[in-house]
Amino acid sequence: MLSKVFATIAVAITGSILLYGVSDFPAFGDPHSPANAGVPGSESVSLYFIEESYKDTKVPNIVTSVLADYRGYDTMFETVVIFAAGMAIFAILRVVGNKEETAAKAAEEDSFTNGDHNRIIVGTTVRIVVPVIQLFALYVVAHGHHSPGGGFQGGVILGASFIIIALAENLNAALRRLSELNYVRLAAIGIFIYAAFGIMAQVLGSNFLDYGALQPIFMTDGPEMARSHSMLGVEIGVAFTVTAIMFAIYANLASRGQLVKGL
Amino acid sequence: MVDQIPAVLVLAPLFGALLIGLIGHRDHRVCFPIALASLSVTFFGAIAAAQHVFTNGPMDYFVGGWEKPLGIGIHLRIDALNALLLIAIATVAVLVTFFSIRRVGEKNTEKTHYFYILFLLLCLGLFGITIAADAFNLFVLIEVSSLTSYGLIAMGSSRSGTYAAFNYVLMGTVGASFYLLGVGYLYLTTGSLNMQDIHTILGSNPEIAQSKAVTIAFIFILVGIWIKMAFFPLYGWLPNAYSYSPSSTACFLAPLMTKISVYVMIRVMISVFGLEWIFVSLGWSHLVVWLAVIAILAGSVLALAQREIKKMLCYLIVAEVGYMVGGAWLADEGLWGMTGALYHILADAAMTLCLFLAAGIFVKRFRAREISDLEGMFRKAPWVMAAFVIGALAMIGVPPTCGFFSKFYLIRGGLDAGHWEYVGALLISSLINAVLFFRIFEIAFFGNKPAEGHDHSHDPHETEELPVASNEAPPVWSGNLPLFATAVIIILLGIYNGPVVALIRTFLEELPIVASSL
Amino acid sequence: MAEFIHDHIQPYFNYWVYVIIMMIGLWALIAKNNLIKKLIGLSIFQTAIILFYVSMGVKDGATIPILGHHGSSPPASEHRLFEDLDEEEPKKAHGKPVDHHAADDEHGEDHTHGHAGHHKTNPDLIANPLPHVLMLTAIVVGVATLGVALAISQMIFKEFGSLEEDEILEEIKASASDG
Amino acid sequence: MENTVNSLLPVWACLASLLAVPLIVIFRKEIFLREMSTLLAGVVKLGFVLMMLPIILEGKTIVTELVPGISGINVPIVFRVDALGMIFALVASSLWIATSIYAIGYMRGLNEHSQTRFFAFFALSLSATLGVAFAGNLLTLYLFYEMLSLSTWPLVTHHQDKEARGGGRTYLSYLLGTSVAFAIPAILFTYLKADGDLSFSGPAILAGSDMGFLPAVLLLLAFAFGFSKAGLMPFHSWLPGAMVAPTPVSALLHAVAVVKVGVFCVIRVVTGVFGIDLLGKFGANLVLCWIAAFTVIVSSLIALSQDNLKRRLAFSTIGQLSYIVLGVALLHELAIKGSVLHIAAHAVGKITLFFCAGAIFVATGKKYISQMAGLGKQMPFTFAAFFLGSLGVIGLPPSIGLISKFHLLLGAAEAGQVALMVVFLISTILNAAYFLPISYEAFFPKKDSEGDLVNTKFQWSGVKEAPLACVIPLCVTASLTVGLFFFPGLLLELADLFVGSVKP
Amino acid sequence: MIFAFDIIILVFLVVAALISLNVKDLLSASMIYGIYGFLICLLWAEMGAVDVAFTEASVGAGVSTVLLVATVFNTRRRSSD
Repeated sequence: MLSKVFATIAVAITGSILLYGVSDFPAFGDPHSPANAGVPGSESVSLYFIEESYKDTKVPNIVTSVLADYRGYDTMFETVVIFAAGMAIFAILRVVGNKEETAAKAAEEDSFTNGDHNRIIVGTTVRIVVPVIQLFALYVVAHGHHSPGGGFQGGVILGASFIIIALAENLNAALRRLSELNYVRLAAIGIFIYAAFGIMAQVLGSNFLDYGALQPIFMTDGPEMARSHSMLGVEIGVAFTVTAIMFAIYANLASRGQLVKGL
Repeated sequence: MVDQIPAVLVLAPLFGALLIGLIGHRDHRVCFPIALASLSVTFFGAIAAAQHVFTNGPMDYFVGGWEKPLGIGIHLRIDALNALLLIAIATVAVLVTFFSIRRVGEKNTEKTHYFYILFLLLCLGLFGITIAADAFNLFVLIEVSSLTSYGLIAMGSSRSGTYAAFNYVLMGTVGASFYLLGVGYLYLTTGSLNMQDIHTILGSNPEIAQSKAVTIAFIFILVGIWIKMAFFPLYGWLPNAYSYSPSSTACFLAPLMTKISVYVMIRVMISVFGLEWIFVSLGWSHLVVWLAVIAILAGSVLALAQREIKKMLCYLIVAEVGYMVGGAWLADEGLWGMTGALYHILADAAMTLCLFLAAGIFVKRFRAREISDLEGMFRKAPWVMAAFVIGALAMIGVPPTCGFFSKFYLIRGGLDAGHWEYVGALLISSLINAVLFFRIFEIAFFGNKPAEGHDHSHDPHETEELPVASNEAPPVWSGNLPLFATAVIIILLGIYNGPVVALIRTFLEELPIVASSL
Repeated sequence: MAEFIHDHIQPYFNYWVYVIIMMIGLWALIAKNNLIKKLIGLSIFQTAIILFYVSMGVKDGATIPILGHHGSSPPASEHRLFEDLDEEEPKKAHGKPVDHHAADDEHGEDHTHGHAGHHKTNPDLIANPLPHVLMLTAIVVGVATLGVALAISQMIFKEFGSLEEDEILEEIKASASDG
Repeated sequence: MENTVNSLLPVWACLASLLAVPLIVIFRKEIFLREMSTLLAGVVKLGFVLMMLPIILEGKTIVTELVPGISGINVPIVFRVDALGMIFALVASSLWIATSIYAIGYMRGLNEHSQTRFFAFFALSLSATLGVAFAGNLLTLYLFYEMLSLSTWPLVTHHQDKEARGGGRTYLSYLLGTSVAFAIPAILFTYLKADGDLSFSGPAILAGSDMGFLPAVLLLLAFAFGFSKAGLMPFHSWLPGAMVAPTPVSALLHAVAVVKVGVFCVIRVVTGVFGIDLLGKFGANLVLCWIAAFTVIVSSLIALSQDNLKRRLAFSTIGQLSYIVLGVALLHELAIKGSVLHIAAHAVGKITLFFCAGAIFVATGKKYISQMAGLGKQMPFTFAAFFLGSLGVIGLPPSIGLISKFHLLLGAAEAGQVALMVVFLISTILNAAYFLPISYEAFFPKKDSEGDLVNTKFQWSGVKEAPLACVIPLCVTASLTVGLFFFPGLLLELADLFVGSVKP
Repeated sequence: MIFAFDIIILVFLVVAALISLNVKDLLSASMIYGIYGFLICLLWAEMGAVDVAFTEASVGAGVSTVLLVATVFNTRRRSSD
């Protein structure tokens, strides 16, 4: 009861402060609001992105170019956040059980036809659908330059395809495709790929994540295409980590950290 | 090479973490060397950066080379304000790494590498926060450090620890979200995320600076950071979360997390909004100082009521946060309060580390969790206790420890600003701390009194390693080394407070507010 | 009343709703007894902030921030249902030749639009990409937090056999008084 | 204004006992070596102090900057040896040697526990004492003042029993409480008032400042009560409480080091912080004078009623300390000189008395005066020394006490404070009243008509003098009391030098 | 963006949030949270934030819901509020 009173007070105060501020906002949808067009006397960041990002990076999707290049440092840490969350969940939940027992259980539930006959339909459907999903995921990763999507979304979809397998059959079936050891490695490798692009730029004498400096490696005409290529590489790195961790989080949550059986 | 240091500071722990992720599961013994190596790189990097900053001025680093116009890329900045803090973080990190040897995952070594990964990522987050000059980047790194600390706190938790960790997650996320909201309001009104840029825009457009949205942005950023630093009314999550977490985790989080949040607050105050705006046009200084006064008193009194050592220390942190927030908000003409707060960040990191390390050793070697368990500790572990005494004296504020000098500067600021209540609170809390710690000393000293007439002085301190010691127990040096190092640091930092404060002043004196009177 | 809505609610409708959603989340976060409910509240709270950010970047009549798809100026007003409500805005948007383009023209050949063969990007007609980028990150952070929090709540369930806050607190109290 | 000499001697003097601490700890198993290292450190320390003596006598001061200060930011940590510091250092370091010998005898005699800790902290507290003596500014003074409070706590609570616990608690809470509550604010106020300069060199810190009567009085009182080691009432009760300590501790620390540090600080504050001019201008000193006078009389009266010998000595100490405070607060040249001399005079006298009390305890286990009747025959040296010590403290010839008290009296007279002069006289009578009967009873116990002792409980057969290590030091200090009466030249010279340096 | 559409989704959003928080069955609550996620995803798309919408669809509606469901399965389904 006390918490309800407290909640109401907190909500009332916060809400009234926020609502009080709303009237001062630039109107919704105003293209000339400071957020959209900057304040007079200083250059607007967002206008710069809209106008210059294609020139700088040759990537039509402005969001992708900002995400992976201009604010690539943020995105790297976003990936690190995912990685950290995965590690935190393993650290909290993972129960290191008896390995033989695990293996025995795995054998018991080896086949999806074993026991539960309802799973036949679901399982077969999933077997057909999953490759399509994975193909689409790869498309999303690769086509992030031109359409919505990118490493993160693609990675989630790819991870979701493993989750679907786990849901339709059982967790072991999915874990056979992406084992615990491998998803930790995959996650680490993903960030490693990301950071490697940055470090390479440093080695070539520029700042961290300055993809333009990678021009000699990609043998492109100008720094723009080098940036474009590097972004793809970086997105792939993100996709690796996200795939691995999304699946890993599910696997741990669904099996209470025992990594057997699942839901 | 030197100009790449800002990136190296965060990359070294990152690569350490990744490396452990790749090979750590095979043999948990590789974790410690990797962690130590990567943190050493950061440590020397921090020193080199500080040296560079104090000779050549601030270092600006634009990730991806996106320098102009300001704000399109991500801007990292090392100046006199954070150079010292970087060294402090690196030092604490290295010391705690030693402390963590064989302390984590004693039950099953399978989780050891997760600990080190999270630990290194947490270091990365803290370094990143310190050098970030982009308001949103700061948020991302706050989240990196928060998520890792959730994991670290929850991973070894006891029964009630899990619940404390859950509360910590909720509070931490709300805090970070409030910060994000505040940044959103700033972006809405200024159209920029770069701190420097926002500062210029607010400075040159008074009508924006006076708008409600900017004030609300400030409120939310402030409240968000206050939640993160456990400032007075919002401190509820801290004591449980820290005291139930494993020693190595507590030893790292307690000295740094709150202090980093204080730094973020000061950074936001100085580099984003500007002190003039905060103190002159907003003029909430009195309100916040009063809150700080309550925080100091409440923290001290609550600490007095605790029976567990770690919990008591946690409440002391609440009081210490009050010192720093109050000091930063004193708004005295010479900014001595701010100086004191910044110096106290370093001092408090050292003394909290010392006390928590000692508390960790007590728990591990003597199973002493409560204050009453400390009976006779002076005899069982004279050296550990000696270091504990030094830490405690610093907490009380006895010269020549750093605790005295930080209070000295804080009080000077309080007197200059005419905030008598703050000065009074500082003195009262010193007295309470004195009572608190001397109660402990008394128990530790009087505990098991040897029989009269028998000279026990011949006892070597072999009793220091009690029967707890087994193969898996952490080696004695791994606890003692960082502990003594910290004790020495406390003294040195106190004796050489002049140079340190001079460095802080070089930064503060350039601020316009010092020249103009408030 | 109608006037009030017209002046104060309608132009800021998204902002009002974001506050409402945020407060719903915050209230659930504090007042709900079940930990899972608290987490749902937390997620709602976070999406409210995302809503706020995305609303900031909206421009009337603008298209998605991908060049070469709809990058040319679409007839912005054709989507309008409430023509009268914001007739000021589109005029401004269309009428004013944006000065930022003076710079572009000087460069001679225009990289920006070579891709899909149209002529000019009117920045007023492309949504602000920056909030989108920021919010991608925020979403990711949100799901990461949710995952960790769910893991912790599973641990809590393992320890206490319950996810109700009051029951857990009672358990803690009981075990504290025992020991 | 003054010619200074840069030298590391004060540092070495201070370090001599500090470096003994690890030695003592290392030799914790070799009792002989441990005790030798204590003694050696004492001798070395005295040697360093004596090496500085000629320089001081030339009228120079020795200055050593330990931690440099940055102008406008921090206060340096500086050693500065002047005549006052020199007297104090001489007294402390020479008496340390005597006390060490005594302590060895005492601790062995009683077979005390934890001797290593005892000697280690003893050495540590001596370092702190010298640090105070040599402090070159208010901050350094405060630093070592606190270090002394803390390092003496394990000594006070040495017995680790309930009584020690209580005594230790009182001890620390008074000393730390007052220093945090009064001294720190006072120092800070001075710091702000003086624009960051806390140095004792040159004119007094606040000499040129414009201070009203009330602030000056309040500041003065804050200092006087803040440095509560000086034992001014009402912050005196730590001193009797601290008497739970083993006697050597009481002897050196509570007759010499700790309490003298308190009055030393007050002298420094009056002469170095305010300056005679500033205080004299308002008559702010009179407030302090009367508090001190009150303490003198009241403590003497309390002392009369005490039966526990050590407690009586403790209250006597409180009174004697207030003499010194009173003298310096009179602001008259002669009175200040008297104060400075009384530091030394009281030190030698009181340490003798404490030594005697300890020796009696070692030999007989008796603590109460009423139980000591007739002991003089069995312990002639001890009680003879006790008699001489009492003379010194009372201020009767032939003892150095006479010289100092004479100066104090003269100073009071010349300052025109007849009332305070009367206070001196009354208290001298009281002193005599509570000390002389002890020796008298010891040698000439009341006998009934048959020539037996009235109190038959005390048949002192088989009681002998305390061990030699106890008796020798007390004889030495007793003879010092007398010797300094005949050869006070050095002390007078140093006192004159100091008075000359603070003269308005 | 379309104002009427905007209003409709926002209203639905509030409704979905409230239902999700007030259903006693946690599994239903999770599913309604998923619906909430899809609604908000629709809103992003409608506001022109396609990348955000894509992410929200995959994460907010997809993975978050699955994670919630996984936890609810492993703990208790009924809730007191």
